[in-house]
Amino acid sequence: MTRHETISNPETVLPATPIALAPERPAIDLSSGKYLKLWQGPQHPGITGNMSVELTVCGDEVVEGKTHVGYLHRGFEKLMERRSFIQCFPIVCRVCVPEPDFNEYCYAGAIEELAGIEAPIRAQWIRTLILEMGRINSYLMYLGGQAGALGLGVVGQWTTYVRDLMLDRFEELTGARIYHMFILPGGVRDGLPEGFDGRMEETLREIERTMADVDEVMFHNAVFKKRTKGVGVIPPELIDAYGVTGPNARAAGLPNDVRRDQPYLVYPQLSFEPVTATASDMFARSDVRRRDLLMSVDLIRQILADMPREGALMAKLPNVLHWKIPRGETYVRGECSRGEYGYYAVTDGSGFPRRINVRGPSYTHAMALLEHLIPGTNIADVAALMVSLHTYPPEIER
Amino acid sequence: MRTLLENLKERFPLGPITEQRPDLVFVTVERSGLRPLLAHLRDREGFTHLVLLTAVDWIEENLFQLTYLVHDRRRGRDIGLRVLVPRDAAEMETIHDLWPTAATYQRELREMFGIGFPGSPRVDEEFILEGWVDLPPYRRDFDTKAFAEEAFAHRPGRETHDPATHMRERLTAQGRAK
Amino acid sequence: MQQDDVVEPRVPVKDELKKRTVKGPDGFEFEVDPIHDYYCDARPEVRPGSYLKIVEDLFNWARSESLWILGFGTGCGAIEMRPLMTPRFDAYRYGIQWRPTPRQANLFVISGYLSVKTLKRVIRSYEQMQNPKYVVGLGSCTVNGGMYWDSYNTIKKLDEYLPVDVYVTGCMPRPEALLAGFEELKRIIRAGKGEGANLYAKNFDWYKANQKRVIHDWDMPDYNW
Amino acid sequence: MTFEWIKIPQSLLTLFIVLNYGLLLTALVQKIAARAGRRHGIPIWQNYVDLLKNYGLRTNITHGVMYYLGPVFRLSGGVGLLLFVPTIYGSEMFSNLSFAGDLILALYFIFFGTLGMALGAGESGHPHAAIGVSRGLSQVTAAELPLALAVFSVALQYHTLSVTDIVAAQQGGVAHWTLVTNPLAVVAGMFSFLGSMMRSPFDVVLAPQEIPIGPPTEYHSSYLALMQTNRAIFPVAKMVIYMNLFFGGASSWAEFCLKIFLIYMVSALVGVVFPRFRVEQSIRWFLTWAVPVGVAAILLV
Repeated sequence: MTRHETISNPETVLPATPIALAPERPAIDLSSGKYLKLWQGPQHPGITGNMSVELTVCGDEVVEGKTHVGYLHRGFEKLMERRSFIQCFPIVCRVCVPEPDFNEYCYAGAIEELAGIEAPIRAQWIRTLILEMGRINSYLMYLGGQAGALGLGVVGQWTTYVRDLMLDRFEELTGARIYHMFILPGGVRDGLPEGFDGRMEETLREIERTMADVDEVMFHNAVFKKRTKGVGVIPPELIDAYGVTGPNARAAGLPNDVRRDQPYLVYPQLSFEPVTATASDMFARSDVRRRDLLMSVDLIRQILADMPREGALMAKLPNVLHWKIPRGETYVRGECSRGEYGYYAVTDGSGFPRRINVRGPSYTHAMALLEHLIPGTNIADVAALMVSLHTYPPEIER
Repeated sequence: MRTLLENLKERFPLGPITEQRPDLVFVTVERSGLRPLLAHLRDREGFTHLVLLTAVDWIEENLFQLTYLVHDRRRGRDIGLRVLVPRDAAEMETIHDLWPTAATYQRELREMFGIGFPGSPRVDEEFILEGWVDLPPYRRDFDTKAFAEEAFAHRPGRETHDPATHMRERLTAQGRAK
Repeated sequence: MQQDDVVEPRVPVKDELKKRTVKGPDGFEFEVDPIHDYYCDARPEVRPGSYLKIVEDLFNWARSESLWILGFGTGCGAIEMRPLMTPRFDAYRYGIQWRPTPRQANLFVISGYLSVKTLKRVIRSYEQMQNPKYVVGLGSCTVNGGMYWDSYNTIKKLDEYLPVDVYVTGCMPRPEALLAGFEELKRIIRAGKGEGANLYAKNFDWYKANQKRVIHDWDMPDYNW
Repeated sequence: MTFEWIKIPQSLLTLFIVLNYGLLLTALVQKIAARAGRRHGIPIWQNYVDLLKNYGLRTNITHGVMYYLGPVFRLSGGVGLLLFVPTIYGSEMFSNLSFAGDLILALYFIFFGTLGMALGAGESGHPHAAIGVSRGLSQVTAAELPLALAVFSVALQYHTLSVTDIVAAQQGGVAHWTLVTNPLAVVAGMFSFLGSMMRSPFDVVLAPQEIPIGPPTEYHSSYLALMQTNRAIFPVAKMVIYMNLFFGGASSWAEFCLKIFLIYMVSALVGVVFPRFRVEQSIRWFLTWAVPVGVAAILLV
């Protein structure tokens, strides 16, 4: 415990006050004819992925919202219990679709820790590179979604276009667009291909150009400001109550970033400062993500400049067919684009994990927090509000 | 972390302690001692962030292990509290008044493990599954493969290999000769 | 398939779906039966094409050149839908568009694994689409379960539950593969073989029995449109 | 004044030309909007194919009489609007039935389709349709206000309510257009035009991300095809009014096409780069920006 001195002014850290629960609302009498039940989702273009929000509306105002998930449940945590450690590796990335690499990293990190393996230095640099690339992808998707939810479709076109360029880099590096399966327990599958740096630099420049356009069209747009400022505010005192992490917490002024608070991989060797804002509304959240994206661009440049080009990529693993890991439990976390992503892994000395629990940031954001924020908003804002929390349902229900 | 644990030991009865990493400790506590300890950690020691609440099924010992992982944002450290509850009378005190978000975790545990949390809001509502009629699926005695084979229509022609035998047959000389 | 093979729902009906009496704001009392009030549950019928072959060919050409996809991302395949509709792949060029409501869509892309809970919604959305309608199964998980072959919550074989016109395999299929799948679908439609809706109507009992076997809380009418 | 029967086939010819032009124009504008998103966009004939497909669907269901009549009302609104204003100035053939109607009738027709649609969509029973209708009516009313003011201003300016006379007064070069002689009325009218075109920032009525897709949620097959037909005719008809009132009318089909295209592009280009207002925000916007301009236009005449 030495790092905490570096943490900025303690005023921003929340005092341990009693948690304010959502105010008790009078029971809603649906048969009074005053209210209307409205389902947003699962078949609804304004919903992020396959989930649904059950709204009770009174006029244009929403009085109650309930999140329903489970449409994407595949039972990963159960499936992993009947797969050996190396067999789990190809399925973990499928837990979260838009940013799959964090699953691979957290799983690999947890298994390495329990098995007492250390990934080689070069592999750690490549892992960091992949995670930052994935973060950019995820943010680009978010920006398109946030603009699209407010009817500004053209931003989605632009960001998806540059996201495709980034997917090309992924393809070059890992061979796949979406599910990369690159971060193995023990290291990574391969090094960088020849000429990767140059093409990456081109992609980053294109991203920066597009972001300048997005900045102009979206963040300096009077209508966008009008729709997002002061809407969907997460009060700072509710951050801990609802387990808010990542950009959502940073937009409320809490400099909470796992990359700096509990550095993993090679983050201690990179220089960056968590991006924060104070307003905690929809606009602040999108702005934090935009600046975070640009910070990731900078981080990738740092990584490519500093990373070692020679060295091992894989630690020596035991025979993976008979790989047994002694009894133990651990929790490995990382800062993904939506907040704290973590794997809680328990082993029991056999060749299979005893239990693996995925802690996705959307789990708290989309369930309890969204239900808390929805009452009192306008129907038109619900979709945008949900996007602004940046939730991906597959990681909620796994 | 050491001083913190010393402090805690003086005030609360703590069970076995595992120091997993310098910033991550797992502590076993009694079922009744959990709530005061969590409240103390939250209000006095700065562990304000409930990272996760989950369960592990130790079916051999007929126990569920509930893990409450709390995080101190300021100092970047975590404590995992393990609580063991018997499998056949699986019930635990709710902590949704300490962290409202815990209600979601408790709903999931209720559904996936069948652990009861009396008093937790909407705990008995369906969360992920719909129209589930079998054992809670995350319990170890629920066999997902058998269930899937029985419940769903399968397309014939799918082959499943045991990796160890498959590799042996493919890679070794006598395997290839066969 | 015999009638007695139909599985009775094993889960009791939810309270909010039960028949009840409601008092309106003006004091007027009326009865509400949520399951049957709102939907028509007449059996679907086989709808033959146009009488003249040349007219039907023309319509089939129009159908194939104007595929309106229902905006329902049922699984992880939905993530490749966005690139499909944006600059790199731009499926609009081929007459493929999104429609946000099932009423106006005529192509249902099942984008990946279907959990049982989603299957229920998929069936309802599918039944609300207008004849003729087409289904594309996307990803290996719709073909035989794929990665999730032993999962307790995903169906393994989509064509047991809905008539499928084209499968696009892969995990995850690339947008190019999807475009090729759409081209294949267009060929099928132009040849007059895209008769999934009629197939569904013809084998209605069989499909229903299959659907009810996995959906235990069947709390909707047998057919709603 | 005697009625000449030849007027009817002539008007139908106008209708036919406008329908085709509308179908191509909407596709073209969609293509141009797609260019802003770095795409190629739909083929230019896509609207014809969609229309044919929707007429060719085999099933349709109904929710009642009003549900049937909704699209019919909407279409008759568009057709009526088109037929009672002169499409081509100075042409006996394409001045349609404009001898019978004046500006007030045109204003009424603009609103007529919306009302019919509201009734039809209301009967479809879908909550999204109901919400869309309530949003649509309030927004259209707010958007209509500046247009009405602009129309009064123009009518005061030219001392007539007849569209033909207004166009006649604007002949003889750009300097005689209302755009130059009464710019405030034009600004108010164009604000209203943005609001009635159902494009961002005033498309909260349709808003696919919020209430997909508002009033037409339940419409399908041939009902939808009918509405698509109207969607090709109605904007053009509305723009004919704007063209006649503010931009000097058109004396040939070429001029007509060019002017309509340019007017359409205004709303398309604004729509591409703006997100949408919430309904109460858009009403407030109309009341704070467009209505004062309209009032000023009346006062200054």
